[in-house]
Amino acid sequence: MDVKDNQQHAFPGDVHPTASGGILVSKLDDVINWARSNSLWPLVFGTSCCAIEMMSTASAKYDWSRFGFEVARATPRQADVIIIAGTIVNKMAPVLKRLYDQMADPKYVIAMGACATSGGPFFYNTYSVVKGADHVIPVDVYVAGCPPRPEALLHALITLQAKIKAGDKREKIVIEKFVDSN
Amino acid sequence: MGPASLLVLILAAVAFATAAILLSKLVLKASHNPVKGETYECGVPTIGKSWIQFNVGYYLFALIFLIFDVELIFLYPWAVTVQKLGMFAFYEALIFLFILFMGFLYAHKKGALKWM
Amino acid sequence: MEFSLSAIANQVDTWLHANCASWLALTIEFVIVGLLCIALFAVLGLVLIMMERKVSAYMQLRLGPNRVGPKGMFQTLADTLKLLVKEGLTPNGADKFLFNLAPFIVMIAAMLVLAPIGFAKDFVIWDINIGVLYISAISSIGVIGILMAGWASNNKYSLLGAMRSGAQIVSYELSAGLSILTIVIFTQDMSMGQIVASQADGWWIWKGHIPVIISFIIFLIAVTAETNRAPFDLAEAESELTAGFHTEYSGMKFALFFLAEYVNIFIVCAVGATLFLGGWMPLHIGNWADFNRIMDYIPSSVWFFGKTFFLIFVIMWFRWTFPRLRIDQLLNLEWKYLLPISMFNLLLATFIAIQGWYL
Amino acid sequence: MLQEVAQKETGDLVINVGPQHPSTHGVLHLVITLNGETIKKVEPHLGYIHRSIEKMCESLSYRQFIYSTSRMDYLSAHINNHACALAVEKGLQIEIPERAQVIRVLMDELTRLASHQLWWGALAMDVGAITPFFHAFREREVLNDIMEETCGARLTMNYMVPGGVMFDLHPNFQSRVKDFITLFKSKLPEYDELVTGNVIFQNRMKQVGFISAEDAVSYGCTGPTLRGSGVSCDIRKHHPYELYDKLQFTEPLETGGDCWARYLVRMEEMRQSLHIVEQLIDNIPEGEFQAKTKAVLKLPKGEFYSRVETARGELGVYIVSEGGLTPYRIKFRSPGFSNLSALDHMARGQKIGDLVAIMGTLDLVIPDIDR
Amino acid sequence: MNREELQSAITALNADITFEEGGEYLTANIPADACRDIMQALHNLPAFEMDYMFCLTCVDWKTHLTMVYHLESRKHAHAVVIKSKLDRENPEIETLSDIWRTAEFLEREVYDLFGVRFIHHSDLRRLLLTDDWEGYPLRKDYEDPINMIKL
Amino acid sequence: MFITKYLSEVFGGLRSLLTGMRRTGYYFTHHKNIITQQYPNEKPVLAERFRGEVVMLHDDNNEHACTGCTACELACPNATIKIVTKFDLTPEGKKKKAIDKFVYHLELCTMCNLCVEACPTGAITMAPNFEHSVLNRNELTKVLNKPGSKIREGVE
Repeated sequence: MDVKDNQQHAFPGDVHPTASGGILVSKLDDVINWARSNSLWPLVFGTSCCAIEMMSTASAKYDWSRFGFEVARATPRQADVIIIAGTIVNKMAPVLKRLYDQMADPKYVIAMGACATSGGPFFYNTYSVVKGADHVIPVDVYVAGCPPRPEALLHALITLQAKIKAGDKREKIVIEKFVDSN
Repeated sequence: MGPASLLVLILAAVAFATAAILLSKLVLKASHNPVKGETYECGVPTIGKSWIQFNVGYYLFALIFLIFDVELIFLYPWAVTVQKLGMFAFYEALIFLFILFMGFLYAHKKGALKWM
Repeated sequence: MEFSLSAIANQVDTWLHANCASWLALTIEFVIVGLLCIALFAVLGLVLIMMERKVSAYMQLRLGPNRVGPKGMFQTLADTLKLLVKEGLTPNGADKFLFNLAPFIVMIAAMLVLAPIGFAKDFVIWDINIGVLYISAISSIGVIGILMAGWASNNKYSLLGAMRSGAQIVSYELSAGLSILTIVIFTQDMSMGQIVASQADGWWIWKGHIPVIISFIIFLIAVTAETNRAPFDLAEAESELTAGFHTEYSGMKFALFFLAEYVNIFIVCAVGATLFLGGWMPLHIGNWADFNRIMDYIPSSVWFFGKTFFLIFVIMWFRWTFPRLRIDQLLNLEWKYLLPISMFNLLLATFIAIQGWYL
Repeated sequence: MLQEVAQKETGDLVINVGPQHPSTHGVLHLVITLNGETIKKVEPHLGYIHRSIEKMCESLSYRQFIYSTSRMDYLSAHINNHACALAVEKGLQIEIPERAQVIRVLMDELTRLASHQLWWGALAMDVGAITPFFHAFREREVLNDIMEETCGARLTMNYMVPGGVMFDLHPNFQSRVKDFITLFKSKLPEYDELVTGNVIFQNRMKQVGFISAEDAVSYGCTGPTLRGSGVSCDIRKHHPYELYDKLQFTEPLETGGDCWARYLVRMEEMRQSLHIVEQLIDNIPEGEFQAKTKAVLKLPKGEFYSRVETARGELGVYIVSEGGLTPYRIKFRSPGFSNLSALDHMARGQKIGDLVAIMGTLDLVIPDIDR
Repeated sequence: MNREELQSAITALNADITFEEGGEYLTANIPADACRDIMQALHNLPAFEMDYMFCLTCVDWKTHLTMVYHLESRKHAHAVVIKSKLDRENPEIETLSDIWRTAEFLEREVYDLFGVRFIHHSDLRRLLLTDDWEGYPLRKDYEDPINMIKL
Repeated sequence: MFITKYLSEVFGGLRSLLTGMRRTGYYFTHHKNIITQQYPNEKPVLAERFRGEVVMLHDDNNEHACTGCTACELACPNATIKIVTKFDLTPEGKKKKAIDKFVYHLELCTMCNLCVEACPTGAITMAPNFEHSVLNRNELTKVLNKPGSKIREGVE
C-alpha cells in the first residue's frame, strides 16, 4: 500500500487548502512581512490538554514573549493567529469557523497537537471528533505531539514566522478565491 | 502659544488618527465572508439585542457625581484665595462641605451608592 | 553649553521670524508643534509599551521581548507596523459613524491635555492660567470616547465595559480633583507653571506634610482608575468581558485606544509629577549649595521625564501585582473610602495652609 | 426603592460566555441572563469538547483504554490512569507490589500538587492578577521535569498500567523530589504574600458563591468544593485505596461554603500532599514495579467500580464486562460534571466578576466534564 | 448497616426487588414503575439516608436498557446499586432530579446518549450533542458512517 | 468604634497591598531568579525517557530488528502504525516474510509507549525529538525503516 493512498484513506472529507505562492518583490512587502512575523498575537483559544502546554509556553520558563507573542487577545478581532490547542469536536467546529471568519486579516492558524492535526487519539471509533482542524479552517502549521512540549510549540511559531517572511501573501489568495466563487 | 495651540493639537490628533487608519486601507486588501461583520460573542450567535434599556445603577453614580463635581468647581476659586482670606473662608468651606457630606450620607442611606 | 529645550525653541523662533513673514513663521511653528506632538505620541507609545512588557517580564521571572532587534528594542515597532497594515473592521450591526468617531475622540482628548504640561523649563505649549482645572475638564472627555465605542459596537461585552468605565471614571474624577485641589490651596494658583515655580525650594511632597502625602496616594489610586489600568481595568476586564469596550475594534482603530491608554498614563503621571514632585524642578536639599548646583546641571527635561517615568513605573507595578476589583467594590472604594478621606484631607490641608505650617 | 425601580424598568441582557472565553478554562458555554451586572441565571451548555471517550473505550483493550483517560482530566492524568488501573485490577484480582503502590501514591500526590499550582495561578489570573500565574508555573515546571524524567511525558503520562507502573523510577527521582519539597516550602509563603493576604483578593473571594452543605451533597459536589462547605468526603479517607490508610494526613475542612473556603481548602491540600510525599520519599521499598500480568487481559463477567480522589474530587470508573477483550460499557463519573451542575445555584444573584471567581474555585476542567 | 441488613431493609420496601449475587456493592434490581417510590424511601428514611448519588448511568444490553444508580449514605457509610430494566424501544422512567439535584444533569446526559426519557424532568434536552443530532450514540447499534471510522 | 475600625481597614488593606508589591518588586530587582530558557538558541536538555516520536533503531550496517510481527500495530490504541510486509527470498531460496514499509503516522501518535512495550525484539523505541512542525500534514506520515535496510541476522 502506498503511503499517499493511505493518507487519503485516513483523512476523509474536504481539507481546506492554505494559501501559498504569491512571490513578493518590493521592499515594502519585506518590511510588512517582517512586522507581521514578529508580532503574532495569539487568540486565547484552548480546548483541552494542549492548552495547558500552551500556557506552559507562555510561562516564565519558555516565555514566548521573547518573540513578541505574549499579547494574547481574547477577541478574534485583534488576534493574528489561532493556536488550535486541543480537540475540535463537531459541536465546536462551527464555533471555530466563526471565530476564524471573524478575525481581521491577515490571519494564521497553527494546529497544535495530534487532535488538531488529525483527530489524534480520537480518530477511530469516535462519533463526535473532527478528524483534523483543517476540515474546518485552513491550517498553516501543523505540530505533532500529544501534547507537544512547549519548545515544540515555539518551533511551530518559528516555522510560521519563516513562512510569513518567505512571502506568502494570504489575503491576495483569499480574495482571488472569493472572486472566483462568485 | 495661546488658544490657537488647542486647535493645532486637535488637528494633529485628527491627522494622526486619520493617517493611521487610512494606511491599512491602502496597503491591505481584506477578505470578505458573511459572518465577519457579525457581532463577536465568544464564537456563537448573539441572543437578543444589545441595545436594550439598561440598568439604572450605572447612571445613579453619574448623577451623584454631578453634584460633587459642581461642588468641586465651586471649590477651585475658593482654593486659590483661601490662604489670603484666612480662617473665615475655612469655616465657610467647612459648612459647605458639611452640607454636601449630609447629602452624601443621605444618598448612602437611600442605597444609591449600593451597587445592584 | 547646557542642554535646554527652551533655548532651542527660542532659537528656532528667532530664526523663523528673521527669515519669514510673521504669519508664515507662526504657521510653521504650529506645524512644528503639531508634528512634535504626533512624534511624542508615537515615541511614547513605543517606549511605554516596551517598558510595560519588560517590567511585567522581570516581575514574572522571565526575559520579555528580546529577539526582535538588539535586546528586543524593535518589538513594539514591529507590533505597530503590523497593526498599521491590519484590517480595521467595522461590524455590520454597529452604529458606523460613532464606531469610527470614538477612536478620534479618545485621541483628541489625550492630545489636548498635553497643552499645559511643562516638559522642561519654559518649554510648554500653552501655560493656561487655569491649568489644573483645564486638565480635569479635558481628561474626562476621554470617557465619552469609551462610552461611544462601547455603545456603538452593538456588542454586549462592549456595552457592559463602557457602562462600567463610565461609572468608574466619573467617580474617580472626584477624588482626583480633590487631591489636585489640595495643591491649589498651597500654591494659590491654578497655572501649571506657577505650581512648578512654587516648588523651587522643595517639592510639595516634602514640604506639604501629611495632607499632601495623603492626597498624593489618593491621586495615584484615582488616576490609575481613571486610566482604566489594573487593578481598575474593569472596562476591559479580559477574564470577564473578553476585551471590554474595544472588543469589536481591530487593527489601527484598536491601536489608537491602546495608544491613548498609554499616553493618558503618561499625562496623568506628568500631572502627578508636576503637582507633587516639582515638575522639571531639580532636587534641592536645603543649604547644600554644592549638591544643589550639581543637580542644576542635569537638564530640566531629564528631571521631568525621570519623575514622570518613575510614577509610570509605580502604576505598572500596581498592574502586575494586584487582582482586579469587582464593580461594586470599585465604587465602594471611591465613595466609602477615597471621597470621605479626601474631603477630610482637604480641610486638613486648608487648615495647615492658613496656619502657615508649611515651609 | 431604587432596587425595585432598577428591576422593573430595565431589560435583561442574555450573554454568551464561551465556548471561546478566557475564563471558562476551555470550551464551556454559559448562557447568562443579566440584569445590569447581576446574574439572574446561568445555563451551562456542554459538549463542545465531548470526544466520545466512553464509546471509544468500548473498542479498546484493557491495556489500551487507559491512555485515553489521561486526556479527560489532563491535570490529574496520573490519578485518572490510576483509577482505571484500579478498576481493571479489581476485576483481575491482582496484588500490586508494594513498590508500585508507593510509586503510584507519590505520583498521585505530585500530580495533585501540580494541578493545584495551576489552579492557583489560573484563579489569580481570573480575578485579574497575572503575575501569580507565572510564579505558580515556576514550581509546576520543576514538577513537570520530574515527571518527564521518570514517566517520559510532561502532561499525559500513561504511566500507570494494570499491575503497577510502566517504568521503574528514575535514579534521580528521590533527590529531585526532595529538592522540590525544599523549594516549594520556601515558595508557599510567597503565594500567601502575593495572593492570599491581598485585601482585594480576599474581598473578591469572601461571601461569594455560597453553597450550603446540604445543597452541595445534593448536587453531588465532591472534592474541595464539598470540603469548602464543611463535609468530609475524601475518598482517600473514606474508601482508602493503595497505601492511603497507612499514611498520615488530614482532610482540610472549611465551613464557609464560599469561594474563600474553597480557596483555603485547596491551599491546605497542597500542604497535605507535600506532607504525604515527604512521608514516602525516603521509604520507597525495593522490589518489583509491576505485577506479572498476562499479555492479553480479560476481565471476568461482572461490574467493577473504582473510586479515587482526583484534584477536583471523586472520580469513579464503572466498568461493565462481558468477559471479552474490551469493556462492554465504561462510565467515568467525573467530579467536574457534578461540580458544574451546582454553578447556577452558586452564581445566582452575584456579579459577573463573581462568576469568574466561582468558576475559578470550582477548578473546572472541561474535557473532564464532557469526556 | 452492613450488606445483609441493607438487603433485608430494602426488601421490605417492595416485594418485587431482586438482588444480584457478588459484586462490590449490594445490587438491587427494581421494577421501573416503582423506581421513584423506592428511591424516595432510600433518600428520606432515616434508616437509609442515601443522600449522595455518586453515579447515574445506563447500559445498553441490546435487548433492553438498564438504568444503574449508585447511592451512598454519608451518615451510615453504606452504599447500594439500584438497577432498573427499561424497554429498549420506548425507554421511560420517572426522574429523580428533585430528590438528588445532581441527577438533573446526569439524566440529561443519559437522555442524550441513550435516549431514555425521564418523565417529569424539568428540562430534558440534549446536553452534550447538538440539538439536531440523530440517534443515541452510546447504544450498541449506533452507526455513523460519516463521523465514525471503524478501526 | 466605627472610626478605628474604618482606619484599621484602610491601613490593613494598604499593608497587604504593599506586601504584594514588595514581592513583585523583589523579583523586579533580582534578575537571577529569571528562569527563562532561550529555546532556539539553547537547546533544551531532555530526559532520556522523553517520548517525542517512535523511531526504528538501525545499526551501522543499515540493519534493524523488526520482523514485521505486527505486535506494535495491534498494541497501538489508535492505529498509528501500519506495517506493510513483503516476501523476501532468502539465500536458500525460501520465501521469508519481512517488512516492506513501517508506516508511522506521527500526526496520530499520542506517545503512549504501548508499541515499544509490545515489541518483542526491541526494534522500535521512543526518541526525544520534538521539532515536528510542518507546513503540510502529509509530511508527518513517515516510513521508519530506512531505504535499503534489512533485518539483522539472527533476529526472529
